[in-house]
Amino acid sequence: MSAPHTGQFCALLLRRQLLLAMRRPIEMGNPLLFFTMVIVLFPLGLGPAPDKLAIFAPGVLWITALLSNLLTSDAVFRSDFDDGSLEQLVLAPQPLFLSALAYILAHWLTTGLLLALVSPIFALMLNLPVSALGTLIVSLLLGTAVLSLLGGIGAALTVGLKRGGVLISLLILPLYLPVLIFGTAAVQAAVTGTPSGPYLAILGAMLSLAIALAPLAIAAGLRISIDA
Amino acid sequence: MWTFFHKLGSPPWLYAIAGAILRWLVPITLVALVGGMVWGLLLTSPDFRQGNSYRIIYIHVPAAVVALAGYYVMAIAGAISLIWRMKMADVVMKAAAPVGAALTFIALLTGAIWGKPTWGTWWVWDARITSMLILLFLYLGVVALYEAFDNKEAAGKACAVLSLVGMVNIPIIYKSVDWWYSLHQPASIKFSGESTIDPSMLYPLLLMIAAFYALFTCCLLMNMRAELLQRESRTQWVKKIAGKEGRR
Amino acid sequence: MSSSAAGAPLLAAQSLSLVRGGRELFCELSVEVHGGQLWQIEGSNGAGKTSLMRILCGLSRYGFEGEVLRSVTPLYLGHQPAVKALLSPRENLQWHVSGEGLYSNEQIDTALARVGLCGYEDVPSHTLSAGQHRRVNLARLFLSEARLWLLDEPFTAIDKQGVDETQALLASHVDGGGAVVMTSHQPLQVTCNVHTLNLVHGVVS
Amino acid sequence: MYFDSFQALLTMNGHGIYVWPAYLITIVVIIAVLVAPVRRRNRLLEQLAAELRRTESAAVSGVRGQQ
Repeated sequence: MSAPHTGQFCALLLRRQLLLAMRRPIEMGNPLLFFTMVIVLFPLGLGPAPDKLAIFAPGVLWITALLSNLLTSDAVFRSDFDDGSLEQLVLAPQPLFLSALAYILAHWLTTGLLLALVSPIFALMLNLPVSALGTLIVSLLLGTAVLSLLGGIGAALTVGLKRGGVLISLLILPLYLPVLIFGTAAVQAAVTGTPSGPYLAILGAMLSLAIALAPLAIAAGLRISIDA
Repeated sequence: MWTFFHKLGSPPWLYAIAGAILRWLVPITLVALVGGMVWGLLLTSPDFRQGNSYRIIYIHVPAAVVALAGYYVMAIAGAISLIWRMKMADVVMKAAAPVGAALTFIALLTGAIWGKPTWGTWWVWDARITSMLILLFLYLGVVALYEAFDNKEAAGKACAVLSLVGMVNIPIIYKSVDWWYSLHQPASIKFSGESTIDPSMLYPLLLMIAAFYALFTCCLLMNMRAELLQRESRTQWVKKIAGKEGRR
Repeated sequence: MSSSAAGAPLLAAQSLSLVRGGRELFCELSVEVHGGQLWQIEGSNGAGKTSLMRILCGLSRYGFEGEVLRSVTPLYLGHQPAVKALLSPRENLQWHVSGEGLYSNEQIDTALARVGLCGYEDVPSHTLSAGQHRRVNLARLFLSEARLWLLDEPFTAIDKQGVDETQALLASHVDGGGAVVMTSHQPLQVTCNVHTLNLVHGVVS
Repeated sequence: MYFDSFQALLTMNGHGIYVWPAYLITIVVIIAVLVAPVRRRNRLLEQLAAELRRTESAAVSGVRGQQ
């Protein structure tokens, strides 16, 4: 009956968020569907020539992953804000930045992880060489985690606003750029056969920095949004 | 020292001291700007490679330098507002954003115009120009976020968080874009290094950089005065000023 | 058993002032809440009751003058029931985002039975009515060990019987040494002494 | 002065069409950022002064009404 300590509470929150996502499987599928549709748009726009598609494939895959992540990040705290759960979370005795980290982890598990796992199918459709698939998955795993963390900052700052949907893209897209650059570079390196390890290492470094700093910004943003 | 700090937190004092500074800073700024422009446009000899088009450097570089510095001014004000809960820091931040955005816009536009005679194209995805574009987005994000909140106090805090996040990211963005550009850089485009600049060209440039810093300060103080009046519009000291200056 | 409560106050507000949209909602409001006290905040609609509650519980951290000291972690019930429609009442209470406690199934069953939701423990909450959502929220009071309760309009959308039971609960909480600060438009019918805090006149004795 | 004639200053060996618009736009933007706060401040002060006059006249007429 005693209050759960911090680790326990984070695990509880994580389980709660995952269960909520599982009970709405359609919403979990939406970003994947969006990812698929945008991928289909590119051959239609660029022409179906396989060699041409292969050149653009790393960029296309990464931009699409970035957009579908952006699409979902607005919803991370939205429903909790609407039904008052967020107020209770902010008042909880456990540190808010760790709770926020649990939310972001749940978000990443239901978007970024799934996206990374299904990406090989679309990579093959875009004629990406099989040898680059491993790098693609790893880069997406690392990169989408950074995107989720950064998206959480935008979501926390705009959750109190009625028209936050467009604003959030303006706020966080500039912050997404480094991830896009190194994510694409890693896949491109794998395509050309040069080592992609350094780029993945940089993505990992970005992830470490984001894990350390983003939760603080998210917690601050949530407190401000609750107050407004 | 502490009394000074306390006075900084007092709106009427800040309003008055900003007015006193502006009284001599505005003329100095205008003279420096006009002087620097005349010096750069008329008195220096053209660059041996780029010809006369290099004269754009006298507005492009100062605008870019001050725009970047302006973001740091904004972010540091944001940090002060978050840590010490100083309301005047919010005012500084709110005042800095539009000026910084305008300077970034100048830097981008003059960069594009400069690109045409130098590289033969209006826009090059050069590392520095791309970074400036991102900086513009960051500024616009702060302005848009501020406007989106109805509660201006919360708006100030939210913008403070956003500008701090931006400040951490600026070096990362700049380094990534720089690296990305070196990866993709076409061999036909080369830069003349700024380190080889001739003193006769350097002095007007330094004057212009100083002038742009002064310009930024002027705009910052003027915006702050307007913002202070709006925030404090219910107080007696503002009513007194309105009674004196408002009737015309 | 009113002001004789000894020791440090659970909640102390010192000269709170709030201005919203150029209008002064309250000014220099001070109050000390000790264990064994029930406070009702009075004021008409738009007088700033909810704003005051949010300041007292710590959700509002700036935009007002004055200071609030809390010596215990309060339990705060706001306007929104904080009930997730996709979770059952049991899951809602078990994993509550307020991080209050880990409750056993029996405890939750008892609490839900007390608020008249016996048999609804494991149905999805979206099948429940708005009033039942509020009852799930009220069940937190039966589970909570917090000494200080801050309740913002706890009786909204609750039927007569539920109101009576909740009032009895408030009285027993206060008798057990706890404290309650609440807003309500209805006059309270409780066995214990009710202290009144008026937003315009301050503490009414 | 580097240029021999006004004509040379204007054309700048063909670069004038780039240099002059760049400077012109810059000057326009600078004037805009300098004027905007001044206008905002004046507008605010006028509004406040008008408000003051309104409340003053209301107070005066209120006093008359009481008499």
